[in-house]
Parts: sequence; structure tokens; C-alpha cells
Amino acid sequence: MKNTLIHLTSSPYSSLACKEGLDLALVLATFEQKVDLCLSDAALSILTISQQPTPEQGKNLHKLLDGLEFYDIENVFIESSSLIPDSATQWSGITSLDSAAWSELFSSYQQVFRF
Amino acid sequence: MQHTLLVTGSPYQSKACHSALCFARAALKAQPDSIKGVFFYEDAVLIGNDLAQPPRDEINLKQAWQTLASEFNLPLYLCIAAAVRRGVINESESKRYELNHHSLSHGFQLEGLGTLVELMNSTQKIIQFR
Amino acid sequence: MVMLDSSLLDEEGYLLNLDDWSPELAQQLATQEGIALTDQHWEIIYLLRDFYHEFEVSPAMRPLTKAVSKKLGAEKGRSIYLMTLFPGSPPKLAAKIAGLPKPANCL
Amino acid sequence: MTLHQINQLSYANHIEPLWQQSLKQGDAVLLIEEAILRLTQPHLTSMTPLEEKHICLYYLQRDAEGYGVQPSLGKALSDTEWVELAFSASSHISW
Repeated sequence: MKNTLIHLTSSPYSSLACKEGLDLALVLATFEQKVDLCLSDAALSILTISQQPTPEQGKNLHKLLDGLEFYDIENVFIESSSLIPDSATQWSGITSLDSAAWSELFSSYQQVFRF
Repeated sequence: MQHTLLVTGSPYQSKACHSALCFARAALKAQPDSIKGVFFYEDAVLIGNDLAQPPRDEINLKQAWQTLASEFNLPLYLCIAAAVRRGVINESESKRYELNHHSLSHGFQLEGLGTLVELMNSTQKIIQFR
Repeated sequence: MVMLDSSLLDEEGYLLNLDDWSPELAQQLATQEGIALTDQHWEIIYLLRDFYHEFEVSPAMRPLTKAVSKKLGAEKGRSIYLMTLFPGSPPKLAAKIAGLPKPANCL
Repeated sequence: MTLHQINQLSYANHIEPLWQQSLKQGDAVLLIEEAILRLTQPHLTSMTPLEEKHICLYYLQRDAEGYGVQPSLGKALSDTEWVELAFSASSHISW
């Protein structure tokens, strides 16, 4: 068993990358592998609560966040400096890390895959 | 100790499939069983599209992978979900979707991401090309 | 008993268009699978539909059992219980009857 | 030792500083594909942590030749040496 970090950086509505990264995370978890998520760059937008994508834009990946607990995916990390000031509009299950802990994160897993 | 290769970059918009090919070739020449399998995910699954034809004066990347795979008995897996949505379809999926065609090239097989998890747990590590 | 309109289904018996689902259709789908739906079946079917609408994904076995445990109690959240209701692969069979996409990478 | 495989001349937004900050003492960096062009550009000035952290810098000989770059920095690897380095690393990350 290896522990895996899935790093989402792509916008959920500009390509399939974010979706296919989450699919990999769900499968790893289904197979009882230890997997954590972290978000940066355009992928941070999946945290926004009030999104309503059209079918043309893509699937609403925000909805999956509340389902992660059923997959035993417990950690969704972000860097604290990327937190938006108005936290009421953002999904509350995230763990924010200071910049030292954030860059440390990437060397504390046996494998890191970015999407 | 065996390794797994994970290729995620598009054969057209990145060099992931090319670099992974050179890596696999060198690895297998040095030690014929050093790579247990190659798993293609995201746009990299397009490598298995039998209908894609490169110009005659350019590398035929798909064929190069097929040659390497048959020489060393190397399994080439395409993520089934990623492949089917991109039109890389084998006979049984073609039937499932009631299509008249299939497009998966020989030497490649469609498998779920669970196969990647199995490779991950039975090899020393995954080397990714993106 | 109304005959099941097979043009609504794919080769494996999953709904082509998720909006076509109705409780009556579920009844027909279940009959085709040799299952007589009881209240125990219905609570799983509706839980599964809620799960899908909430998270936009059809769950595999593990998340399904966790979700059932949480909503209906630990006793029903055991895979053996789900297996008796939906023999073979509960996530696949229940998703079929609930009119949801086939769960990907099912164990 | 983690082998950091770098395949772009520059990464988007936060990725560029991130991969450099995540380097640990004794890690190795390998430049492949267009990242070989980093050796021709002042990008190297932003890669100073390499020396402080005793990080070996490698590049693929094949890609250097392809791009016609003659690096004055880093160690060239044949494909065979690349495989040896990648297999011997305790982990591998493709940025």
C-alpha cells in the first residue's frame, strides 16, 4: 500500500483533468488506498459553494466534495494564502496549510499526481 | 524489482508518449522484465486509436509501442473510462454501446483504474510521463 | 403488467436517458432482474438516487455501505444485507433499478 | 532521494515556485523535453536552491542534442543512465 497525493490544479470547467484526477482519487479510495487531495491554481474554484455549471461547462465537481467522506478521503489541503477572504462562500471541509507545510506536503507522499 | 509507467500526456499535445517510449525501451533492453506494465490515462489513451494515421515521414508512435510491447511481452493498458469517452473502443464496448465500429489497436487493452492500483501495489514505484 | 420498453435501455439494461426513470419503470426493471421490490429495496433505491443527486456519482460498494450505515443504521450498512437485496453486485444492480449510470470501477 | 522530472520550460502560476520549494536535501532534478531550454536561459538564477541543498542536476543527452543545446551545467544522461537513476530513486515526481 502506498500513500498518494492527488494535486488538482486545473479548472473544473476548462478540461477533463480535474474530473479525471478526482476519478483516480475515488478509485484509489475504493481500493482502500490512502489518498489525500490538495488544490491550487484554477482548481480552487471547485470550492465555491454557489456554482451552477451548465452541461456545456461540465459536471458540478463541487458536489462531490461532500461525498468524499463516504470514500474515506479525509484531507483536502490548500495553501492558506490561497484562501479567499470571504470563507462563507467556500466549502468548509478544507485544511489550510502555511506555505512551509504546503511545500513540505509534496515530499511526504510516495506518489504525487497532478491534474 | 519491477516498475510501473503511467502516461497521462496527449500523444499530440505533449511528448509524454514519446519520452515514456524511450524510457521503456532503454529499461527493457537493460532488463527485460523491469517494467510490469504501462498504464495510459487522460488524453494519453489516444495512443491506442487504430484509426489515427501519422504522415508517412513521421514517427508512428502507436506502432513503436506495439513493437516494443510484443518484443518484451509488455502489457499496455488504456483506462477504459478515459478511452471510451474519447472513441477508443474495443469490440465488447462497441457492442455495449450498439456501435458498428471499434477502434482499439492491437496490443492495447482497456482496463479500469483498478488495474493501475494493482500495478501500483505490486511494483516498486510508478514513473509518470505527463 | 406493462412490458418494459427495451429502447429505453442500453445493452446491459441501464437507462439511456436518466430522466426516463419512474417508480413504475423501476418496478419493471426489477422484475426483469428477477427481483420483487419490497420496502427494504425501495429505501436503498431512494438512498442511491439521493446519493447520486447530491454528489453526481454512482457509488461503488464501499461508499454505498458507508452511506447506508449513516442514513439507515449500521445493521443495513453491511454488504451481506445489500447482497441479499441486490444479489451479485449490489452497487451495479441497485444503480440499474434506480435508473442511475453504472458505477465506474466497481469492485 | 526523490527524482524530480521537469519537462517544461516554465510552469503555470504556482507550480514553478512550488516544485523548487519542495526540493529536499539530496534530491535530484532531471530536465527532459523542452525543459532542456532552461539550461540556455537565465531561469537558472531562480534555481539557486540547487547548490544549497546539494541537489544533482541532470539532463537527457538525447533532448540536449535534439534542441542543439550544449549545456555548461548539469550532467548528461543516456537513456540507460536515465533508467538507472529513475529506478534507484526512492520516489519519482513528474512536475
